[in-house]
Amino acid sequence: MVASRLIAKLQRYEGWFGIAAGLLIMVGLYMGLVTSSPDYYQGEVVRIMYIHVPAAQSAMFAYTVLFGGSLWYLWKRDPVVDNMCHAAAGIGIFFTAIALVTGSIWAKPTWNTWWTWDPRLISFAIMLLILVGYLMLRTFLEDKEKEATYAAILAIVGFIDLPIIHFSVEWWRTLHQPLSISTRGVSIARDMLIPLLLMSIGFYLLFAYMLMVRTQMLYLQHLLEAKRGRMLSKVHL
Amino acid sequence: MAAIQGIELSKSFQHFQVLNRVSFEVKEGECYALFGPNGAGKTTLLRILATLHRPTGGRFEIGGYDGLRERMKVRESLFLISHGSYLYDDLSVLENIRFAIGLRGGNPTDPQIKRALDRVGIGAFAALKSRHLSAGMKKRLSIAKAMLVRPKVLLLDEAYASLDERGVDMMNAYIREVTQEGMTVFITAHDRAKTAEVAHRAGVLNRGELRELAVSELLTAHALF
Amino acid sequence: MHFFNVIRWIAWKDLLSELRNRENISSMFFFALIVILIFSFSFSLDPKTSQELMPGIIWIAFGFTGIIGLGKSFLAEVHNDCMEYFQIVPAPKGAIYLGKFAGNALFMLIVEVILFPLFILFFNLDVLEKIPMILLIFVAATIGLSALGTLFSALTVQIRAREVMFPILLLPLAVPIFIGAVEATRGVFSGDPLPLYSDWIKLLVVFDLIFMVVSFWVFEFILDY
Amino acid sequence: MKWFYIRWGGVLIIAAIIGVLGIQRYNRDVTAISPDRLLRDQPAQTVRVIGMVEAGSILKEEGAVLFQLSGEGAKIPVRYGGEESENLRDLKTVVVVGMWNPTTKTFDSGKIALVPNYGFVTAAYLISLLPMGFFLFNMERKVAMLYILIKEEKVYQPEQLTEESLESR
Repeated sequence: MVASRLIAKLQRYEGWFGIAAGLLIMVGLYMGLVTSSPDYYQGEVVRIMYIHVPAAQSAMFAYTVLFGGSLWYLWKRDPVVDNMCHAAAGIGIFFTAIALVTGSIWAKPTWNTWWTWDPRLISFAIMLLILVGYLMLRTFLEDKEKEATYAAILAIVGFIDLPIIHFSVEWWRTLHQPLSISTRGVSIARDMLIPLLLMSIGFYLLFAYMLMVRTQMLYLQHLLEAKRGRMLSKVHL
Repeated sequence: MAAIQGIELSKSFQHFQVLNRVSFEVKEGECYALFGPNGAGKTTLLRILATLHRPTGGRFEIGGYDGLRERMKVRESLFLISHGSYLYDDLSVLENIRFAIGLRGGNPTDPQIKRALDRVGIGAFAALKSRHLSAGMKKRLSIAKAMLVRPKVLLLDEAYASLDERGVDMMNAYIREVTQEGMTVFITAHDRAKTAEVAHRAGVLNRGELRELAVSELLTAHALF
Repeated sequence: MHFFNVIRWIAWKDLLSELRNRENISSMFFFALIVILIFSFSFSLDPKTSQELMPGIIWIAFGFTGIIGLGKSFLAEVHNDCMEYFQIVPAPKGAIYLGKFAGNALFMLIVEVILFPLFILFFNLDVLEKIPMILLIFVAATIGLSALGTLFSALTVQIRAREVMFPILLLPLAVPIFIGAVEATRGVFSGDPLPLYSDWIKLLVVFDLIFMVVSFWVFEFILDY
Repeated sequence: MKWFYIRWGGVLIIAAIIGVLGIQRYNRDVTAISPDRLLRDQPAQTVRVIGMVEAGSILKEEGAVLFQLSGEGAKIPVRYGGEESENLRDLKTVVVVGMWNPTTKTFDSGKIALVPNYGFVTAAYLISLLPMGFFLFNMERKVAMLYILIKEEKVYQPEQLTEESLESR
């Protein structure tokens, strides 16, 4: 099948993704933590941005991959695509959690609170809940084919719902309490922009690398299960 | 003309292969019996033909319609009697039948339903709530549904399971009658002697592969698989 | 034509079963009643605070009602493998969804309409002339909740931890319904002019439309391959 | 499996180097002396002094700002000649960088910084990077092991036909 072959082909360059991601993140970390200047208002804590923003971006990217993969799976029914979706969800949870935790740590010194009912925070928390629900649904279903289809449906419905959730929460917040804390509009100086960009690209590449490794892991797990059960076809490895 | 045709059908559940390039053909008005050890894939094959599972490879045709692309047409022409009785506990036998056939677009009259129920021997229970039916009665009820639907192809999973002796005879009489009328019947079974009474052809499915069998072999062979 | 017949048959079946056992409506009703009682115990409600908390309490009660009722809506379908019959029956799957949805929405609305006078009684509300608007909000929110709930009920009904998974999947996605319904209800109760809260009703309607269409489309994949 | 260990050994070494660099930078930035120590030691080189701006002590002169910086007990007068800073406010804890002038008994400063709040930054980075490392490590280890397991696993055939099983039927 097309998807399996494509993924197998990409897997050959897996290592390069990992190396590129590692290098970019290391340079980004050095520039972000050492050479870039602290923010005029926030001081040193602004350095959390270099990990918070890329993590949030990759989390959203992970969900987008999950959405696209789910559509693809419903279209072609390729089990490898399903493995990829499963992997993307797992990694997505990881990045979402990182974004939430680092955001919370950043909020404490700047806004003097660990948590605010900011629309973006709420949307991210709900995204985390949806992804956790996705993985739970997968573990509770026994029929592998149903598991894949149902999970894909959940991912698609959730993806369509997320912008609606975001807008409704934003609307709700502005109604009750004009956003006193503006989370955007921090003008970013150039010596902050470059490490941020490096970290962002590095995180995207890291996500791609993780996705490949994890897809491979899930695929091999299925294969082993099948082999331990009953395998009539020849397994090509 | 072939009523059911399977061409290189394969099925694996994710990476787990059950059927391996199974090809066969059942002619119109024939009764084809499928044997095989437990877990050989008999039910899987039947459920693929019933459009419950999507085959991983190959294709099949029922009544000339492609089993994948023209699913709706295929579904119109076949009827499945399986482990599930497809009954709602709180509806009466009569209401259950009306609902099941109504979903197919049919609308049988009460006398018609009564007649079918009488033929399968549960006419007295028409007004009973289906939660009180025994397994054998539920199976008879399914046969009554098939009588009302009059499909082109009838698929029977574990044809004689949970039927008593008279039920088995009734089932065989029904199969004999409908095959003469031109209906195609595809069954899976374990009772060789009973199946031999009605089957025109037979096959053994083992380890995902299908072997054709003469009906006479059903009674004479030492071991089928 | 067949499309609408299928919707009718499914809704007829659900209503008839419900009339016979009253299982769903009564459990939904008493559960919601208990939620209201617990709330009035846990907050000492003077008229002013009850005005403020009312919308939230109403929608928490209705939300739990929905979880109880919607979560069970497909239970009858798996009992005798009726989901399988839905798959092989030559009927449009979207129509089956709409039939189930119609039944669910109707049950929820009935419970809400019975409960609402009790709310007025318990919390001393003055709402007589606001009733049409409130009904509109109830209908809009109930449609959205049942649209999602019917879909997720079908998704979770065949899994082991059904009772846990259903709310876990449904509630995060239903956040816009709860926000919209609570804000609109608050607007009505505090006597605001319509333009102030009409946006929330619009949100509910948009949500309803989107998820009716999406669920209608994806239901094909739940019941069919 | 060998390459897997080599790779992760490399990652570990790089992580250690980054850690050491980080600690160095932390020490450089965070170490600041109190006004009391400044008066006691009277160092001749550029130092960083941490303290609180005394309330009402800020005096604007031409080209410089004068204020008092208080420590635990002692106070020092500071003459700040750098560009205007909003951080220079009453009761704010700041770090002033400059030299002690023993003749005028004032601290000549050209730079004012906030107290580096490294705790939160360190926490954020450790909380995200360490689990990420473990996550990836675990995944790669599993893949490497699965390859070995799959190669070793025999294809299991149910109901193998043998003479005995045929006779027993």
